[in-house]
Amino acid sequence: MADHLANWFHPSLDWLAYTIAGAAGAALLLVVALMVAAVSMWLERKISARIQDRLGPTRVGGRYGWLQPLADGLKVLGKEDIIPAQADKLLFRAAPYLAYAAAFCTYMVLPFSGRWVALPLDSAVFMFLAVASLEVPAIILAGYASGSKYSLFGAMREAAQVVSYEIPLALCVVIPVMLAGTLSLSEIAEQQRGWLTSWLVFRNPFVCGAFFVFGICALAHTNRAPFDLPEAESELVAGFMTEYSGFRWVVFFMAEYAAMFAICGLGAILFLGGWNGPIPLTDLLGLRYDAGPLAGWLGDALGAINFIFKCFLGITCMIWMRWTLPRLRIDQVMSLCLKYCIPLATLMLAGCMLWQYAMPGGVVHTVGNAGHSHSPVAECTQHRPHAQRRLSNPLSGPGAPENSSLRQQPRLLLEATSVLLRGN
Amino acid sequence: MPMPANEPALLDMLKEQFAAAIQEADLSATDPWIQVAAEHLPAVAAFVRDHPQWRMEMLNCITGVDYWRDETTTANVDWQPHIELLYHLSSLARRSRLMLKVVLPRWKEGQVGQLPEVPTVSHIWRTAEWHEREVFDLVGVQFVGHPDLRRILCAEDWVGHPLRKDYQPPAEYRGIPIA
Amino acid sequence: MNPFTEPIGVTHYLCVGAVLMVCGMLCMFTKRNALGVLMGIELVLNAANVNLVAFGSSWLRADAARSIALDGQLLAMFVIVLAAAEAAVALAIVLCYYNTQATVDVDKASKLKG
Amino acid sequence: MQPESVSATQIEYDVQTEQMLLSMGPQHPSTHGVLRLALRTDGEVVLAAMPHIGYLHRCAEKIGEKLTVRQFVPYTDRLDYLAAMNMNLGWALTVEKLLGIEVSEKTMHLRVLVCELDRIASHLVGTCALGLDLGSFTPFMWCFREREKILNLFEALCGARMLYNYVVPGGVMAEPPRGWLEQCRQFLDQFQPVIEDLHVVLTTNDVFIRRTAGIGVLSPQTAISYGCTGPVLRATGVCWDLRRHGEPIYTRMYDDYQFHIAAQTDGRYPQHGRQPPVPGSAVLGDSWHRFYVRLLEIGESAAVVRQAIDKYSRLKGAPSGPIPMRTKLPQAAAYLETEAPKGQLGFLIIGDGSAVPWRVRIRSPSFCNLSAVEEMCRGCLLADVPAIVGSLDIVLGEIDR
Amino acid sequence: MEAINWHSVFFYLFAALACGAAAAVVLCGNIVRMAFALVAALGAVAGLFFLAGADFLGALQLLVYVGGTMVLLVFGVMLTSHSPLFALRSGAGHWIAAVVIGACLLTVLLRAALAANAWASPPPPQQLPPRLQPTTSQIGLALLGVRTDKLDRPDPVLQKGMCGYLLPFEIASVHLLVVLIGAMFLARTKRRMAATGSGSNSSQSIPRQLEIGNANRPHDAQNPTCTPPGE
Repeated sequence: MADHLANWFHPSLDWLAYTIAGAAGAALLLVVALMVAAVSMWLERKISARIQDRLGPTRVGGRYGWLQPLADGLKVLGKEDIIPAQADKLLFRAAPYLAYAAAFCTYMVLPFSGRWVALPLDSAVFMFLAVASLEVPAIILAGYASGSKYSLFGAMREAAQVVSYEIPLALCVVIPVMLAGTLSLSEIAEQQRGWLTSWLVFRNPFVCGAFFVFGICALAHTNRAPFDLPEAESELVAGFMTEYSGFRWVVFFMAEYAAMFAICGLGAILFLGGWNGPIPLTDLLGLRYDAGPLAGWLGDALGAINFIFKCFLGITCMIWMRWTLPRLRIDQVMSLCLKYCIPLATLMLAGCMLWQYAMPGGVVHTVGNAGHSHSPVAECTQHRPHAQRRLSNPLSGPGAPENSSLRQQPRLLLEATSVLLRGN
Repeated sequence: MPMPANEPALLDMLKEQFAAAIQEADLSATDPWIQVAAEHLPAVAAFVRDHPQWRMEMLNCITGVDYWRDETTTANVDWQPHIELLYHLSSLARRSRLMLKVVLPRWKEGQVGQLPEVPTVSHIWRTAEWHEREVFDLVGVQFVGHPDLRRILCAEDWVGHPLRKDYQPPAEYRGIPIA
Repeated sequence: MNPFTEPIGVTHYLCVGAVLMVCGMLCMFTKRNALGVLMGIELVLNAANVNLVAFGSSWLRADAARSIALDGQLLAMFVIVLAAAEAAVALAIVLCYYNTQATVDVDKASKLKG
Repeated sequence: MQPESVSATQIEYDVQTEQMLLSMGPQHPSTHGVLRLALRTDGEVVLAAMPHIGYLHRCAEKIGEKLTVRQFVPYTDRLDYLAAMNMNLGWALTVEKLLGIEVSEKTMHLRVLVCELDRIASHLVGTCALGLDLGSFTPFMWCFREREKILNLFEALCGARMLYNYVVPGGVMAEPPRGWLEQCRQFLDQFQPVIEDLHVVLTTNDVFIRRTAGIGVLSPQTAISYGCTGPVLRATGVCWDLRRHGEPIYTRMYDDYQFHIAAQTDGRYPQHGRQPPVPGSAVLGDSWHRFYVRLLEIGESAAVVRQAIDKYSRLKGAPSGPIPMRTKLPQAAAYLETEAPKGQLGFLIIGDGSAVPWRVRIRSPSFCNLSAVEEMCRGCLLADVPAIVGSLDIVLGEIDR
Repeated sequence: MEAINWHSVFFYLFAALACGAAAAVVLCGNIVRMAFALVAALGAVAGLFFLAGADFLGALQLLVYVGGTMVLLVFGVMLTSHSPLFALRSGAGHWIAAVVIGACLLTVLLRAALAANAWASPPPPQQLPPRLQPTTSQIGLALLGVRTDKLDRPDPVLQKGMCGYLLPFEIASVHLLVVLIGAMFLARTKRRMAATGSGSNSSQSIPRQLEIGNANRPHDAQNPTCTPPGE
């Protein structure tokens, strides 16, 4: 986009073109994030109402109350903005924006579709986790700066919770990364192109289990019930949000929904095929960029719809959980995450490794070619072109020697290991 | 069916144990009662709680009643001014009830403002702790030996004991007028 | 010369690193709170990381081939990982100290035995 | 400090932090009104919990000394405003005991009917509020929907939805309107599945069990010593219900009725087999049992209401009405306890020969139940405090009077 | 008008943020504010890493430092501070000595930084790649023992170290395990000794073990013994 824009400007104004392109992209993402928050809020109200035998919003914006989030937002904006006398004013003001920025910045690396990604980073998964973890200091900041004991409790709970769920979450994320052989979200999703069976969650039972653990940790990550301890209203009033009102409160609220969408997006890409539908519609219809830009764009749009649908499916599950389950206690959260999720995730990781070693081409292929396979490693490189491509990628630049040492990588590894062993 | 502890033997046993303490008693009434001297209350209470033929494990309620009379009284009553403490007990094991009655002067040694004193039973029944606080708060009886005798329903700095019959509500509390 | 139009070199990074380093040292000198000292150490380690990354970056010098390339990043990576470990141990020590001495004042930590 | 029995969860905490004084309430979402709990905490662990009450003190006993016994009935409504029928009944029976009145059998059946309906309504709030305290909002809405139906029935009966002034000394204020009994029956028919739903989302819910089982354990000895009554006492395994074990003037109302006392004796509840089983982690006298006892009592009360409808409609004539407004009281005292939903509600009336009592005393069940909170909360986690307070099902209107 | 170099602009932005926050760490008396100033400084350094083309490292910095270490630090602050606004002040003598030493050090460092010409000669913007070049795979392979970025090095001296960082990687992982166990062991104080020193809090007699939700204690053994009445 930036390059197209630059063509319209005088060369000396290239920087302006790039600025406009960057700002437009950021604005677009922001709009997406805000829309996501609004739709999620509406969904939350409607779904919770259904679960509780109510109707939910029915007035604002027609029969289904579409505009209720907007009305709520306007109402909250009109509220008095109170900063407690005991608060650390600067930090108190800064915290909600930091929280929202952390949630929002994850969208930066989240691919909505094949080419619809703000920053196609090579280490997108890692970047996602890193940026998402920034929400934690924001919450702690809010809890501390409020000058309220309830807020402080919320902050301490958040800190205790984060050290529990982050490890199993990361372990679960490692599994699809390992299977795909890349940290790039776009690449991982691309590898799941095809029918439903090519989604990573269906690759083997261990990934399926990892997806389950991922779901639990995602709930904990977004502070949603039954893990909403930092804002547990029954004991901590509203936890770290106790002293917030008006606009700043809304910002926290939107950060929660933005984070929900982001983590659901991560799950969708890592496990549920990203923007690829259960039926490879775009391939069947030929909606790819090699069939022309319009076809490619349509394919991307279709993919984005698919992806957003999956995200909202995840959000719906989260809402469903919230209105069904009571809240866990802090020691139960910690023991759940540390005592159950980490071993489970480790088991899934190990299981996945073994499975991949035994059947690198998947069950069907391995069983079908039982007689032909000699070396699992060889088969690995043979039947997983993506993995091969990833491995050879660093060398594909100009000047790289044709017969590189990379081909001897397994041997090198073995040598290094033996050196280590002998050294001891 | 609940049954009152109306066996005369029970009363005799009690009188034998605490000769001076039992002032009056009627175990055949609908609500059987024993009037106990104030200073012997804990001993009698512990006895009726623990003795297998009484077993009054539960203290249901402590009530302070201000029997008050002066020249302006219109009620047609004949009592001498005094305060009565009623301890309603019940036995779950024997399904019986008992009321201990303690008669106190309205003021200690007749000096107005000096609260009458009675030993606490909060170490015998835990529930007495709050009930005694309430009686102290509203009726104005000092429970000697109570671990934490503070007002419970009224504000900590409230003046007077509202359930005394001669209680005059203050005109205002911390600047808030009391209608 | 407009600094915003000039490209950035290794020197720029080194200057930032120097400032961070000095701030970290000052922090270590002046804070009496053990946690404050810990924060100073983190700053110093980060200053080193900035330099390492700058020396390894191929974007910051004209003769990019002579940079230490990935070595810089890898070293910085090990620094970060070990700094995290160091922070954990230091915090454990501080907590242990606090539990026995009821203070985190480093000036009072003059005994080896708790 | 040797615990009598070791509970399910034990926390060994090594990093000790500053103690903090946390004031829970009087404005707090989970203190069920204007209760204030002063908590001394070490991190998440509650070292001591001190209840402060009296924020809702309205001098009910003092007011009772100024009004005739008929005039005082609306004030009893305001004690436990979630179970006003039972409050009315306790007062009416005490006055009747003092005056030596006996009401007709038909009146008794009607009183049983409304009081047991009221018990269902009160327990619905009590159970779902515990769910709400643990962060489960949905059952709260379900229970309130059902309670609303009961309130509609009461509104048709006496015109009020909350403060009924219906059961009065001498009888009841009005006869049920035509078709009302049929409506009651319809309500009961559709009500049964709702209890099953509650069992699914709360009783057998693993998270709920983890949050309540083994929490706030009260031994029968401690409970009795604290004067805890009602579901709180029965949850400790003491089979004690004044509807069976009370004074004759009260128990004769229930003599003809078949119902079980929801208390675990000999290792099982009388409803065993028809209701979800007790989870292994639950300890007798914990929050889970208190909740469970209430749910069982809802079922028993529904059965009693069915019987009451039958018995009432079989009898001819009208229920008796109230005594005259300025009935003179004898120079005597009467104390009577009845089984209100929250526990044993006692009224003491001392007459001085005039129409106005010399002294009125209210023995509030929640007052005694709450006094045990200090004992129960010692050493629990902060998040357990709502689980304990919620399972006591207190109403501050009755505690503060 | 000369084209604005956004790379430079962002560099100055992050550099100013990093230096400012680092100064704030030094100058803040309040320990929690210090911690958050440190978060800002480390976050800004992560930005500088991105600008130097080290995307993986930047993310690592955010994840480990800002998300992890800082939570740990703030947790420590909250656990050990008597009140949230707790400060320990140093004397003026400390400050003067520190400033003098710091100024000397800064001079030396800046002189060193400005010394080499090669460092001060950045490449013209045209030479820079238009997009971020991925370093993730290279770092990963280097950790596994293969250096792919050194294959085209003209300088034989710089070509050394082709084996990568497998050994340090393994050592670091063992080190982390040791640290994990060590930290756990250290923080587990078995009992609290009598507080010496100033500022000791008064309550020392808290039982080490508390039973959750167990209120089963007999009240001074004076409870009534009660057998539940039968039906």
